Amino acid sequence: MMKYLSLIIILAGAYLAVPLQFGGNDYVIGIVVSALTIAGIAVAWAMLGNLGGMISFGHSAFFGVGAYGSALLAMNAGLPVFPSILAGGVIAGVVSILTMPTLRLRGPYFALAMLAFAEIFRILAIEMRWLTNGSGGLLSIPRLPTVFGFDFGSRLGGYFVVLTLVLLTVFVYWLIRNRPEGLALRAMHDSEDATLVVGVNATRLKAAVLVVSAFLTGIMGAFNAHYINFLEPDYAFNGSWTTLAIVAAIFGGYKTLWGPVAGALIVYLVDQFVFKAIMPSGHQLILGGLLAAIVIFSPSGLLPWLASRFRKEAGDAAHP
Amino acid sequence: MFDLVAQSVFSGLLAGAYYALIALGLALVFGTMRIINLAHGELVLLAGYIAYTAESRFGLDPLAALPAAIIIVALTSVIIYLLLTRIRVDREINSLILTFGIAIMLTNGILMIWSADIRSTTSGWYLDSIIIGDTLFAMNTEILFAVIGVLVVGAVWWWLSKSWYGRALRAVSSNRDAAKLMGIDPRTTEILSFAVAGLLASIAGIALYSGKVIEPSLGHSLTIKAFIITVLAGLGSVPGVLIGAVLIGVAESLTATLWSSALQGLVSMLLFLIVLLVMPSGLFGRTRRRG
Amino acid sequence: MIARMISSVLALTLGLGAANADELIIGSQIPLTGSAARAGMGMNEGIQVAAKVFNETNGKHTVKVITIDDESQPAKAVAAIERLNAQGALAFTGGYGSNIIGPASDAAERLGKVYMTSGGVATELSQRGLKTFFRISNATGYAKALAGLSDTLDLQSFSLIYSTRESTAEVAKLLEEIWTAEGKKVTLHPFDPSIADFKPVLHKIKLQDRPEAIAMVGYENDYVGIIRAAKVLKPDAKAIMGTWSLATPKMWQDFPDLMNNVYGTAPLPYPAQFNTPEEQTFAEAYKEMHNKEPDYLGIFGYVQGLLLFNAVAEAYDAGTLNSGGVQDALRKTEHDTLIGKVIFDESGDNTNFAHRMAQHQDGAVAIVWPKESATAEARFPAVPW
Amino acid sequence: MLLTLDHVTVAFGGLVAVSDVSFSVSEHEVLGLVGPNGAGKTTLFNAISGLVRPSKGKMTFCGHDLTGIPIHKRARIGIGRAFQVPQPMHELTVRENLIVAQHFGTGHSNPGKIDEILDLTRLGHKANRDAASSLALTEQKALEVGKALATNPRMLMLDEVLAGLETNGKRAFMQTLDDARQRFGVALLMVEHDIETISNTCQRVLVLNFGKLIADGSPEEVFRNPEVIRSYTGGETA
Repeated sequence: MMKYLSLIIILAGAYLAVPLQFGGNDYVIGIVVSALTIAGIAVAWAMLGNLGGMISFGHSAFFGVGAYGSALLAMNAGLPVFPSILAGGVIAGVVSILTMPTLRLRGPYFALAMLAFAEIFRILAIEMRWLTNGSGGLLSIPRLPTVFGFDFGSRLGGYFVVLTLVLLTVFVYWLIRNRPEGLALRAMHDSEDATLVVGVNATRLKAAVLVVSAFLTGIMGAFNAHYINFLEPDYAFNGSWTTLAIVAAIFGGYKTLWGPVAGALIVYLVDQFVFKAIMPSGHQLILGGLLAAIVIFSPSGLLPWLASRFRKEAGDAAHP
Repeated sequence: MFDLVAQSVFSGLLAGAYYALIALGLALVFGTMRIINLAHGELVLLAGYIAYTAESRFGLDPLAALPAAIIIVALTSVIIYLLLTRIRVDREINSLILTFGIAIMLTNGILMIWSADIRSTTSGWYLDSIIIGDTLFAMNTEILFAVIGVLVVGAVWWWLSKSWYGRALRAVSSNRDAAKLMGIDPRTTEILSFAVAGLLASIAGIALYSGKVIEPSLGHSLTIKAFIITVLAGLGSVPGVLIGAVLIGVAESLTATLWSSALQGLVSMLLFLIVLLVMPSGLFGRTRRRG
Repeated sequence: MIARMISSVLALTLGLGAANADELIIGSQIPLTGSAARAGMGMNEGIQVAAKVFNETNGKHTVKVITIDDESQPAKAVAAIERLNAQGALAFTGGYGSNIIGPASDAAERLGKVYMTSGGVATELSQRGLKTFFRISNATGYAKALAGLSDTLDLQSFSLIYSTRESTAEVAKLLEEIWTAEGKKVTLHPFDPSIADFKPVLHKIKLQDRPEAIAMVGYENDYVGIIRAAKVLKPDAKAIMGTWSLATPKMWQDFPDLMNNVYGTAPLPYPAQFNTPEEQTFAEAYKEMHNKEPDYLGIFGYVQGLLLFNAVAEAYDAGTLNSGGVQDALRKTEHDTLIGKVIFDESGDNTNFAHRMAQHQDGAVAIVWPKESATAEARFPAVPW
Repeated sequence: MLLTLDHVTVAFGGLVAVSDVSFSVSEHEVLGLVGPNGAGKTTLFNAISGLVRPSKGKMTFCGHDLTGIPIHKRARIGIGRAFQVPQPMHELTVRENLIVAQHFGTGHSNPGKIDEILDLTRLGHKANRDAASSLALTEQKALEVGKALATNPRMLMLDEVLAGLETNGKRAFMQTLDDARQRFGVALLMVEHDIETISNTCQRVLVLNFGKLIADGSPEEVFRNPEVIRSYTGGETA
């Protein structure tokens, strides 16, 4: 009951209080949109990391593919923006099939193989000039449209869209992790034999979760392309899309549902609003220190730490 | 055409030996402790900047900066280790965040201390050309550090497989508790391995400064390069590092010669992927067996 | 507790400085960290000098430049523009890299305020139909300068080495078009920004292309790598030339053994001959503030800053700040500046922009093209090796 | 016949762990597999459940040739397995362990049966607790059996599930197994050290030594076999 109540409060705050308080301030809303974009990737990443037990260093590949896919569909095929965002996610999901051979790799081998894919896609985006305009990139990508008189292309409109996308991503994650498939995935990396002998087809589940994670990451990339209205290979496939998401997910607690979202919001907003105010350039120095500190003082991430402070049962912390 | 390819392979070999120098410290820590030090590239870069300060402020030769670089970088490396030991849960993944945080701090620290300007050696000797058999061209520094690279790989391999400390380190890496029973203090050996990784990073940093151009944002790409080579080599294989590095070096250089330099990254990444998909544990990695 | 934290955060970030009636607030969005930090810092120095000079000479108005680091990231550049707007900025300047300038100037357009830059050369930037976008430099100007010098030196074949980054690829493409149209032979050698060993490329140039001249479009680290490789391989070329960040006193100072006889674009010679009073004021102020010789980034920063400050002051006096007065002031006349006449067209491009070409000559940076501004004869054929 | 092994050999490199073993298990049978340490019992189990691949020979289960069937599909055709060292699925609760086993082992959900298994294995009161951290050893072993039961097996392979339990625990556990057999009609194939238990429970006993099958028959018969006695006195250390 408490759980639903707090969820309702959070939703009301996100959809009502934030716009009422900051709606007129494009700057604040803009930063929050950026933070939510990272949050969306972080959730998608954590889905693969937590459910699949696979740490990917290459999610920027899916972000970039989704971004380019959607932008090109909207610009060249004249697809309306919202359907093309969805299509961008689908393209990223389809492209993730190419990366499936890496599923048989373990740990760092998998992580780096994904990074290699991201790098390959970046170079392909530079080289395939006929499609992507090469390193010149795409300028003036169509904005989010006006629907029923509400301009989604405004900062506030972008905020509602990205907020909804992030919440949907969390919802998909929640659905999957509570299905037997999700349970099996969570169990798989620590108890592989145990899952195999009860009939779990590990490879197929991992492949499925990879596709879903890529799809959701691609959606975030597609949204960002129409929000920022511009793309170039170095930007779309930038490694920082991955690293920021990983940092956010682990910071917040990548094994929890809301940890990645909380992590992204806190890391990004605190960095931009507080550290940057204290130290206009070089504030990332403080961010680096904060990351190091959280790992040392709260190794399971921020949310589990908060949860264990509020609850007596430490054993519950892994399943809020 | 033959001249072109010969020079290309030669350049690739030299580049490979230099890459091996950069990767070795990361490979050592990764191989013995399963810790990926994402700040490794920044340590290499730090050594490069120390060489710059030694040269520009005190007129020292870049190699003469090595002792100072070793002290500072090895100390930083040991501090990273001490912080890592404070991680209690999920060490493999949390060490990523910790070292990434440290990498950010080092990058920004370097930017503040040395500014964003590019730096490289001005000592003429390093950059003078050396011509072998009228057809193969290189800079002195490349030959020098290729030789050093091969020697250092040999030395580290010897150290790990033959010396007492090396054996102790391997004992700790395969079974900490058993090693304790044998009278080995895991902490000491692990500190030592981080210190040695720092030393290796220092040598790599001097090689970097005396042959290439350094700037504060370079660290990240050095880490990635080192990491790729380490994984290509296979966990914990020291000779594998040299071979993996040479493979990448030659592939890059042949791509530039036969195709286009813009595709170097594409080819080396494809090569990396193909090797991994054929040999999932890297070139010289131990495979897991059940039974 | 949380409420207090939020309010203090807001105070830090949104706190609007109470501005003087006649103090004009200008927002500067500049990369001070990240990949474009080097260029950003140079441009920032020039803008700061422009503010100092303006405040000391205008008499009537003063400007206050608020600078925000965009961390070389597009989203943060957009956020910087919006925050500067919230802090009362009347117009914006700064920006480095077309990828960042694109979205940032879009944001400025939406706010209806002028965005003035010198850091983005992509042709498309001025083809977006923005009313408030202005830049004093563009890719064409750089390409024309290299092509102009090549004509004067009567060079017929080129090896063009360029980084696959957006602005470098753009300039390289224009150069290729110009040279091909003139019936000259051009071989392209694109390279990935991450590579450090140029020997394979230079070896190909030496054995296969055998060009009369080697042209480079890249950044400092690329030039250093290319020229070092060329010194090792010694291709038989008559000239080596490049674009920005090359013919600068700083490059000579840092890499004296690489630079002699190299051509590059430059707004001013070195040692600078500051002839006009304006040039002298600039040089003195620059030295006083930064304790070094001005470089091209500083000069551009200064010019873009001063142009903008003057236009804002003019619109303020006319009371047309909110009705497009700033862009009108910028468009309506020619401006005499350190980099020559600046004339803005409808798209905000400086139609008069043509770079000069300079050559490193034993520590001096001599302007060698065009003839009318030359300070010395070009040494030709001559290369650093 | 439920399970038939026909001249099965498992080798790792040069080491032959199971050598030319043939036997079969019929429906509802309770069959013991004994032998000294290192005789190849666990390897044989691994081969049947698919964790290792035999180098020679043929295995069939309910008419399916097991050779081409990957591990995860063996649960579907009715092979259930409990490990010697309990392997609860970490991070999941007891009930979730059973849900996963049922979903993947049978392809459909049946909450009623989960409750039945929880009841049978006396884990009902801990159904929503963390499987890895909150169970005692006996309970972990019960869960191990419960998971296997949840996959609806026709044959349950039990690898030294009694090891480490004291007498009362053993008795209770045997009771559980017996209930399971009654209620779900499964055949049991169990590796056990405790000859007394085997004698009391099993209808038939197989003896492995150095990878070879040296005896196959009723408990009385087998434990009187001189070769079996020799293998235990000569090779047994534990």
